[in-house]
Amino acid sequence: MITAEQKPLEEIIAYIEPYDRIFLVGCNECVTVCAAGGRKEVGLLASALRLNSMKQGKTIEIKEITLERQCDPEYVEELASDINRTDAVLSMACGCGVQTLAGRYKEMPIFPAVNTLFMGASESQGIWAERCRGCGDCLLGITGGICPVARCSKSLFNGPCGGTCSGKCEISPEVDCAWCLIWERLKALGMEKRYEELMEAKDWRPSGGGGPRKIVRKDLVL
Amino acid sequence: MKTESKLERILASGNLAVTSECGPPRGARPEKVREKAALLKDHVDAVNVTDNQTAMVRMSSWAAGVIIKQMGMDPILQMVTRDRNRLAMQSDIIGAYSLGINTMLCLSGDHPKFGDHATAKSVYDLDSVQLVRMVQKMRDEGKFQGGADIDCPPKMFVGAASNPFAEPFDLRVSRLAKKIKAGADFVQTQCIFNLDKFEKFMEMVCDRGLNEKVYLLAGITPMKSAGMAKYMKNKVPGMDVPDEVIKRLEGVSKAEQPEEGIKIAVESIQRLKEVKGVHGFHIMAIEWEEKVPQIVEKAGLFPRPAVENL
Amino acid sequence: MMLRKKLTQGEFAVLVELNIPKGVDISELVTHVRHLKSRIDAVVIPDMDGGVMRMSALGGGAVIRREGFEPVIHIYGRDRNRMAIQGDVLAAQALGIQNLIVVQGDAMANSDHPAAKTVDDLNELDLLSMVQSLQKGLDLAGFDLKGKPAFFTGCQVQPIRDDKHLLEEYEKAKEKIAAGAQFIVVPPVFDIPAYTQILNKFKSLKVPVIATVFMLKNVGMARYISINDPGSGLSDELIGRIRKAKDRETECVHIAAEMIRSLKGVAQGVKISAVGWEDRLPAILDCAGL
Amino acid sequence: MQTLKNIEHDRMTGLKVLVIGGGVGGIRAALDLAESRRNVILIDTSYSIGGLMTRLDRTFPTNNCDLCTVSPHLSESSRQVYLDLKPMTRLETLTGEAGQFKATLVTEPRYIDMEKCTACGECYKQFPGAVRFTPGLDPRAPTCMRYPQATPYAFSIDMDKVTDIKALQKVCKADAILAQDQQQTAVVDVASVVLSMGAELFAPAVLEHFGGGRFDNVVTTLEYERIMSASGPFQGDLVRVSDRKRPKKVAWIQCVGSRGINKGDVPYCSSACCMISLKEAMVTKERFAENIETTIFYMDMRTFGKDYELYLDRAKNDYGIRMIRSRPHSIVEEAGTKNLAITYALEDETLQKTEEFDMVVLSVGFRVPGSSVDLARRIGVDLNAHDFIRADHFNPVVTSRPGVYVCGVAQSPKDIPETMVQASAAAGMAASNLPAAVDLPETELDFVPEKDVSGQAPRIGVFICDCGLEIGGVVDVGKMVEFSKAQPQVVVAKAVGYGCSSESMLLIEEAVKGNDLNRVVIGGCSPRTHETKFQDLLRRSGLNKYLVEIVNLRDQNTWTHMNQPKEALDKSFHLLSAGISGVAKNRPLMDQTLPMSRNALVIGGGVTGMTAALQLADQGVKVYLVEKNSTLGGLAKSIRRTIEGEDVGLFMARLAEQVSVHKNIMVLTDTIIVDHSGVPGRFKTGLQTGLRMNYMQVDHGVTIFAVGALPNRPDAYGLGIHQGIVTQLELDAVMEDHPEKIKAMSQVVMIQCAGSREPENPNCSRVCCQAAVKNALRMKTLNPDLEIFILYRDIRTYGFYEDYYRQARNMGVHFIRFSLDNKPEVWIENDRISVFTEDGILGRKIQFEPDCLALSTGMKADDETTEDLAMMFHLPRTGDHFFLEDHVKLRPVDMSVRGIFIAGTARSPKTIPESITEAHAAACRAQALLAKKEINLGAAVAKVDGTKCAACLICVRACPFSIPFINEDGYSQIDPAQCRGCGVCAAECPAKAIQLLAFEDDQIMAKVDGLFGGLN
Amino acid sequence: MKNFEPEIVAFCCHYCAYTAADMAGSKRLSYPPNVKIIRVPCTGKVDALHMMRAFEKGADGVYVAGCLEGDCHFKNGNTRAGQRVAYVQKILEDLGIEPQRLEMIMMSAGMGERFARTAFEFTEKIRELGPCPVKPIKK
Repeated sequence: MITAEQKPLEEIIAYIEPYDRIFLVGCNECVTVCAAGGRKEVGLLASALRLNSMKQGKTIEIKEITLERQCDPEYVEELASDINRTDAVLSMACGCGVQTLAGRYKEMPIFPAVNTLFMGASESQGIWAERCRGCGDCLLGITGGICPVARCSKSLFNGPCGGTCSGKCEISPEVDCAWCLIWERLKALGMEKRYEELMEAKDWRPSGGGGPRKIVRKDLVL
Repeated sequence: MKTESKLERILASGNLAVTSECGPPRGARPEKVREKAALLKDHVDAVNVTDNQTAMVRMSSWAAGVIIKQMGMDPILQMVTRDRNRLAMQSDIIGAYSLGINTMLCLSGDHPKFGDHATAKSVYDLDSVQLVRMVQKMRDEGKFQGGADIDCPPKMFVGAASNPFAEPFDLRVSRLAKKIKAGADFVQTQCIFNLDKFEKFMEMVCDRGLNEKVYLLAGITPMKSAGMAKYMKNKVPGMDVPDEVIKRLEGVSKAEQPEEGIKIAVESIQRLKEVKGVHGFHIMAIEWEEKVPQIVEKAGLFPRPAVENL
Repeated sequence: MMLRKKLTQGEFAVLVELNIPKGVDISELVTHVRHLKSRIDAVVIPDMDGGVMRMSALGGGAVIRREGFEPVIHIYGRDRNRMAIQGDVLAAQALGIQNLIVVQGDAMANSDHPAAKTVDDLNELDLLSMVQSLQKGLDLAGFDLKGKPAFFTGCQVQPIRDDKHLLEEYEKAKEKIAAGAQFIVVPPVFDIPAYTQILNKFKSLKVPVIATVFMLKNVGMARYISINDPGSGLSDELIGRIRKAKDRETECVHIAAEMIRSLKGVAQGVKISAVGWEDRLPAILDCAGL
Repeated sequence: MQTLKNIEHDRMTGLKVLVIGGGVGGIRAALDLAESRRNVILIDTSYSIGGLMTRLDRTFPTNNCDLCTVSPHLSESSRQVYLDLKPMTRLETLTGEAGQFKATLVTEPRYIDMEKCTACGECYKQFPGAVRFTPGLDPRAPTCMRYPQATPYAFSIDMDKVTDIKALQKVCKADAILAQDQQQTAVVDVASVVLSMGAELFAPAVLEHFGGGRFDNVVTTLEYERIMSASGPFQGDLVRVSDRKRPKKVAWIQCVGSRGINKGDVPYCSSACCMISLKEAMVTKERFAENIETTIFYMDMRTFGKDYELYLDRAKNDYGIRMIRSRPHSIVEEAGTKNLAITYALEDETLQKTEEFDMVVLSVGFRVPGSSVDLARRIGVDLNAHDFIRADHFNPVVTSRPGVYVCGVAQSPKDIPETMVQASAAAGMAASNLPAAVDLPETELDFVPEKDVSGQAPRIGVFICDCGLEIGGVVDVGKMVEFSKAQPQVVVAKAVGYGCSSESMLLIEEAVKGNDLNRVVIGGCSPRTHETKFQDLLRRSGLNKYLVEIVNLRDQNTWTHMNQPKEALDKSFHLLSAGISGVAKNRPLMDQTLPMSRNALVIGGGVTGMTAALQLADQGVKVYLVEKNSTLGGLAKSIRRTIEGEDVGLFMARLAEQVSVHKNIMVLTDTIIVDHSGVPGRFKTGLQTGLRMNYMQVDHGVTIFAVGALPNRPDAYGLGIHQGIVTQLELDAVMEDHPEKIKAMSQVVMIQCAGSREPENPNCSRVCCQAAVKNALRMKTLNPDLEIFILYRDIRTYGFYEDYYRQARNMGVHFIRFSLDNKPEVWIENDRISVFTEDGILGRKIQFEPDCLALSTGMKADDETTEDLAMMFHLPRTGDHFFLEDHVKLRPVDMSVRGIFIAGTARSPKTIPESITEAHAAACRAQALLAKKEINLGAAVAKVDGTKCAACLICVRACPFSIPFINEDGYSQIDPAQCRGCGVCAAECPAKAIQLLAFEDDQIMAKVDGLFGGLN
Repeated sequence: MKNFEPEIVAFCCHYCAYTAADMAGSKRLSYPPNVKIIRVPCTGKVDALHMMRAFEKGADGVYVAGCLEGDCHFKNGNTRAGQRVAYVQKILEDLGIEPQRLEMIMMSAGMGERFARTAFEFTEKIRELGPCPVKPIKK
């Protein structure tokens, strides 16, 4: 899932400062699940923005709407009927959503209200951790299901660096050393030998090294 | 002989090699390099020139290496994969070689978080093992990483680092084996304070016959004080400083502690000389280069053999 | 792989004991068993153990079979006479059940039908011989059967009280094997070294020996076993471990998993008895690395 | 009260239970019976019910306001369909036998039609002499009733004092005064009778040495309560009667009139007085001034109840209440100051001391009133030596006449929790003379079918109650009505006088129907007490009961802001506005119900568990009785005789036999509880049985915890080292099995509080004092020459046990006191036991060389078992590992989770008869719940809008009860039957896909908006 | 600001604080009339949105009053509420509104005195702070 968190209020306020009528658009997908931009967060942010404008002695009109998915043109179309009654759009979706809106409503200033962070998994309620960097060439099959690209601070492919301490990464005792995890996992699977296989230099093209990526499924294209 | 490296020749001759290191200055004064290197002259076989050590910007390691080379000494070019991608690294390698540098050490490098450019994007196009592999391929197959032929391949004597103390311990030998498999000719270890553990490590290394495949230089660091020992124990990741060492340093007055530290270093060398698979020493006297000659002498490693005589 | 094959070829087998509902709602049973898909080798189904009336093991076995698992059903002499038992065993085979364990029926002291009449027409050895006979194509009266069943039949050992008792049970097991038992299920002991000794004793009988891992669920239960079954080897330390744990249920899962792991090299298989905690079986298997 | 007459009519058929006495005990018994669908007649000679408790300011040990704790019970009593309340009524004769008594009831004229009386207070204002109100110290008439929520909600007239009946009738606007009212006699069929007449408090006026009632500043504990009470003579201000000044030094004198020494005294202990005085002293410090010096003169501090010892410690250590062990022999009043001089002697000093106090409170005990003695004689139940109802030695709620039961202080002096326990127990016993609860027909109130209001625009009616002067006396009801009228969507707004009077209720009902209203706002008192009442009103009017909103104008406005009428009015506008805008968003809702499982699970097969199981099984309930040992019997099995000399072994054997053969009881010995789930009424518990640990799951509607306690065996005074050092329990067995050993002894020493009332086990074990006295008496009988010394800290032979204590002293048993910081020492030399103790009176150490040292070790909680169960069932425990009941005062056998009850020593240490009583009480409470066909879960459940749900799992993780799950359609689903209605999921749902019905976001937002909108 | 009368909203749990408020009433304990109560089944039901709404509508102070720690009828609704209050306090702070205007308070049903004292103290605190800087613009 894509994870995101709300931008500092100050930054959001600065974006919309010149406008009186704002469309606050949430998304019912990933950002809802990571509690950054679903219906509830939309409501909270709207409330906060209204409070702020009252504090400035200003009246601001905020229309709240949460789309099923902001990265699909059909859902984004829902805004079309009302978009003329607004001065700016504040999107609480991930970067994909913001860009889909910007692509569709070209005349309209569109601002992001969240910072899109990473593809992560929920560790437990309220905690999300990065798990995938979309490198386009998945090697989880040989690293025991733990990704060294996303989870090793140095994206090392051949083992831990010398900074590992008690299974934790040198950058912080909060961060697990991915290679320690991989090693433990390989041992548990009886696949220790795998470790000594050299992993050759990675082809970074599928991860964006070859420019913006795109998937075309010819069979599905209409 | 794979290369013209002085270090290779000494090691191949069966002598115990001695290396030390020299961190380039944070500025453009070549004399700084010379001053530091001069302290080591005659007492070591080669000098490691660090590459943006602790993720702080310094004079590039190949440039400093060239200055040292000009002094008639033998630099070991350190290269970390943090700051350059495979193109930049290869161009630096052939550049350095063209200026007479023939020995290098491949590392991944400290994370930028620890340095003075914490906001920098770290590159990590390759990791240290892949770098070793790349250099070896450049030398032995005469090919760039991308597959193209090299006109006059760099004949680098390739080194890698090994930390016998980092966790998980049961992975350390495998990791060394992997580096050897990738093409490492020699290995320099992390500073050794826990000699017992190191000996155990070496036993495992020998059990796998790795001592036959690589030259291993044991890392030695003299402690300036008990405070430094404690700091290394608690703050430096991957460092194993036994309490006895700290206690021993604390057992003498503050003024005597540096002397005691040197004593410990010398004793360590004496003991490790006997360990199977140890082919030399890498003395890392952090900001204390002036003491290196003394250690080398006291440890009975002086004078250094002259290469011409081999 | 079939249980028989696995056990006889010396591979480690994982059996799980599941309770059959008192009633006809099998949804929970089916849900639980589905979570174990491809993780276990067989499902052991006791028959009205403790004297509590519920769906018969035969019926339960058929349900389990339908779900694609290999059932192992208990047969015993307390509630049925030789007519009923032979009939059921034949029916079992027809329904795809190929494994039996001959057990002693539990006492009726805590039964929900304490007034029921017990039958005890056949004892354990009789039952084993009966199976042998049926397999030869003859019923107990000597009449021919139309088609011979083929079973993989095990027997059960009583909880071991002490060394003397161990010898007695060993001798009995010997007889049971002579009467046709092809594997032995040994009741749980929580002290692994002691259990290893017991298991080794039975291993000398040269048939596969299956150890039982019994799920402790709380302090009260552990305390009860430690007081009332001195042979169980359930120590105060183990009780203390549960008591001190932050999450006691998880700790209990860990304990069971640890036992499974330590029995892996010792016994030919384990029977996990998690009755009531079926929903935690996947966690136990995960934790045991199975 | 709406249909007293109709109820009378309906109730003429079917058997009933007659409960005599409307104190807390009687109310509890009546409510328990009514809840379990038994018809009850509750009679009281007074004109309103409530008894002594309603006159107390606060109750120990929670120091809660009494009114607040008792009032829900009172209002509940008027709601119960099965309950027929007859004030001013007495039982004249009782003929026939259990199951078919004929009771003759005589009702005195009230001269007021309760149907019409609104309790406006006008009659009292005009004719204070003739209209009855609170007796005693109260010089003012707060609302002309004994307490604000009097039941029935009406006055009564003392016709003897009426001079001009016409004039009186004239002041009554409700035309409620009946000049011709007459005494009425009725004969009713009753199956059983519960006596709960309570007792009076001793009037110390006879005690010359304490002033004989002449000194202004000498009051009784009850009078002191009234002085401190908000509804008392000084509006809750603590002042002296003589000069209305705040006292600086107050003394309490214990045992005034009890534990007989003086003229007019009784010999027994009144049990509750020590705690009452401690409470009063603490409240004095807490509420009035830290620096008021409080002193208690006492003989033995008898804080033997659950956690009462901790209360005593708090009084001494945290509040600095001075405790003097002495019995003062006189009080002298100083002429000018009206201060009081108390003369007393300390036990270790020969000199007398005199000290001056501003106020003296006499701690008076209970007395049986003549009327109770008469009643007992009339109906033929035996009395004991002290004129209390004589009770069975094993089952203290059973009287000498079959079918007649007793509870509360009528049986023996006791405090409120014990009264509540006995009341429930008596109710349970009384019910057993009626058909089994499971066979009874369900009675449902008939309501008209609900109108469909969906899609209609809100038509709101606002009805504002003045609650006498409680609301109307502070704010102008008219202005509130005007304000409400001006609010959007409000169709009708009216003032309705006492909104909860039957007359007003009718008026509202008519207004709802007449104006086609679809939403109602009631401005009145707290919805906590009155919401159900108005919900019923809506149902009668054909509206869904969730379309009403109660605005709390009284408890949270006029009561608290009575001195700021202007602000209070402004606030009432805000509150009404919030209520009105909120109610507009209310939606009709259905209560969630589940069918009730009629089985019971009883955990623990000791005397308590067996008694409870038997009681329930006799009522047709299927009981699973679970015992972890291999035989039934528990701790009581090891006790041989009670203090009264009854054979416990025989009793236990009979009980076990009855239980074992009962067709409704399934006894599961060797059985452990291993898991638990479900909701009250539909629990599911996993059991494992026998060494094979066979698993089974049982469904049950209720659970009774009777897991008992463990005999304490502290590592103290050489216990376990020498065979001559034994516990009282072991001594009990020696006397029974080897009397010759006792005969061979010449000296025995007993040490009390061994392992109790000490830091590691701070509470009193309650049973040990009577056990020591019991054993001492029995040994003296076996061997009259035996010298017995009992070393004690306080002798706590409460109630009638005091008789045995006195008897022991008379027989020459020596009692020597020691203190916690100077405990006796035990030495063993050459196999001889030596006991050393400091004798306070002699002032030196004395030494004994007894043949036997008996330690009173008491009991301690079974920590391991209670901990296990508490975790599985989510129940709280006390600091010393006993289970903690839901309300220490009023719900002593209920646990915080509905449907789970607690009895016996698992709650706190107690004797066998006390455990039996609790077992009956728990069974009775359980039965009340089981009598319902369905479990009503209310309407406040979470509901998921699947189209909005993002299946994020937040609700699944956040729910404290793990109810939500993601269903096959991929969205969260919440089973309304399992949802507890906290709303955590709704508040955390990031997609706002969950709403908590009855508290939906738009409703809460509308209330917030209402608080700020619609004004000016 | 002497004459400033703050508007205060208290979200009270039915099982504890609301009962305590009733008890304060039955004891006739006086507290400032500025405090107005909205009843909720559990403070765990009080959404951040509700707290914000109160400020938007013109509250000068808001508090959420739930059961004592460990006493929640629903296990942990009160602690969840406490966490939410802290979250909203942070939003207020970011908006330049004193976070002290919002508070989580815990009490039991028996604490009538505590209810009154809390109401008094909270009102005084808000009085000190003065009117909320976001008073809605009166139309």
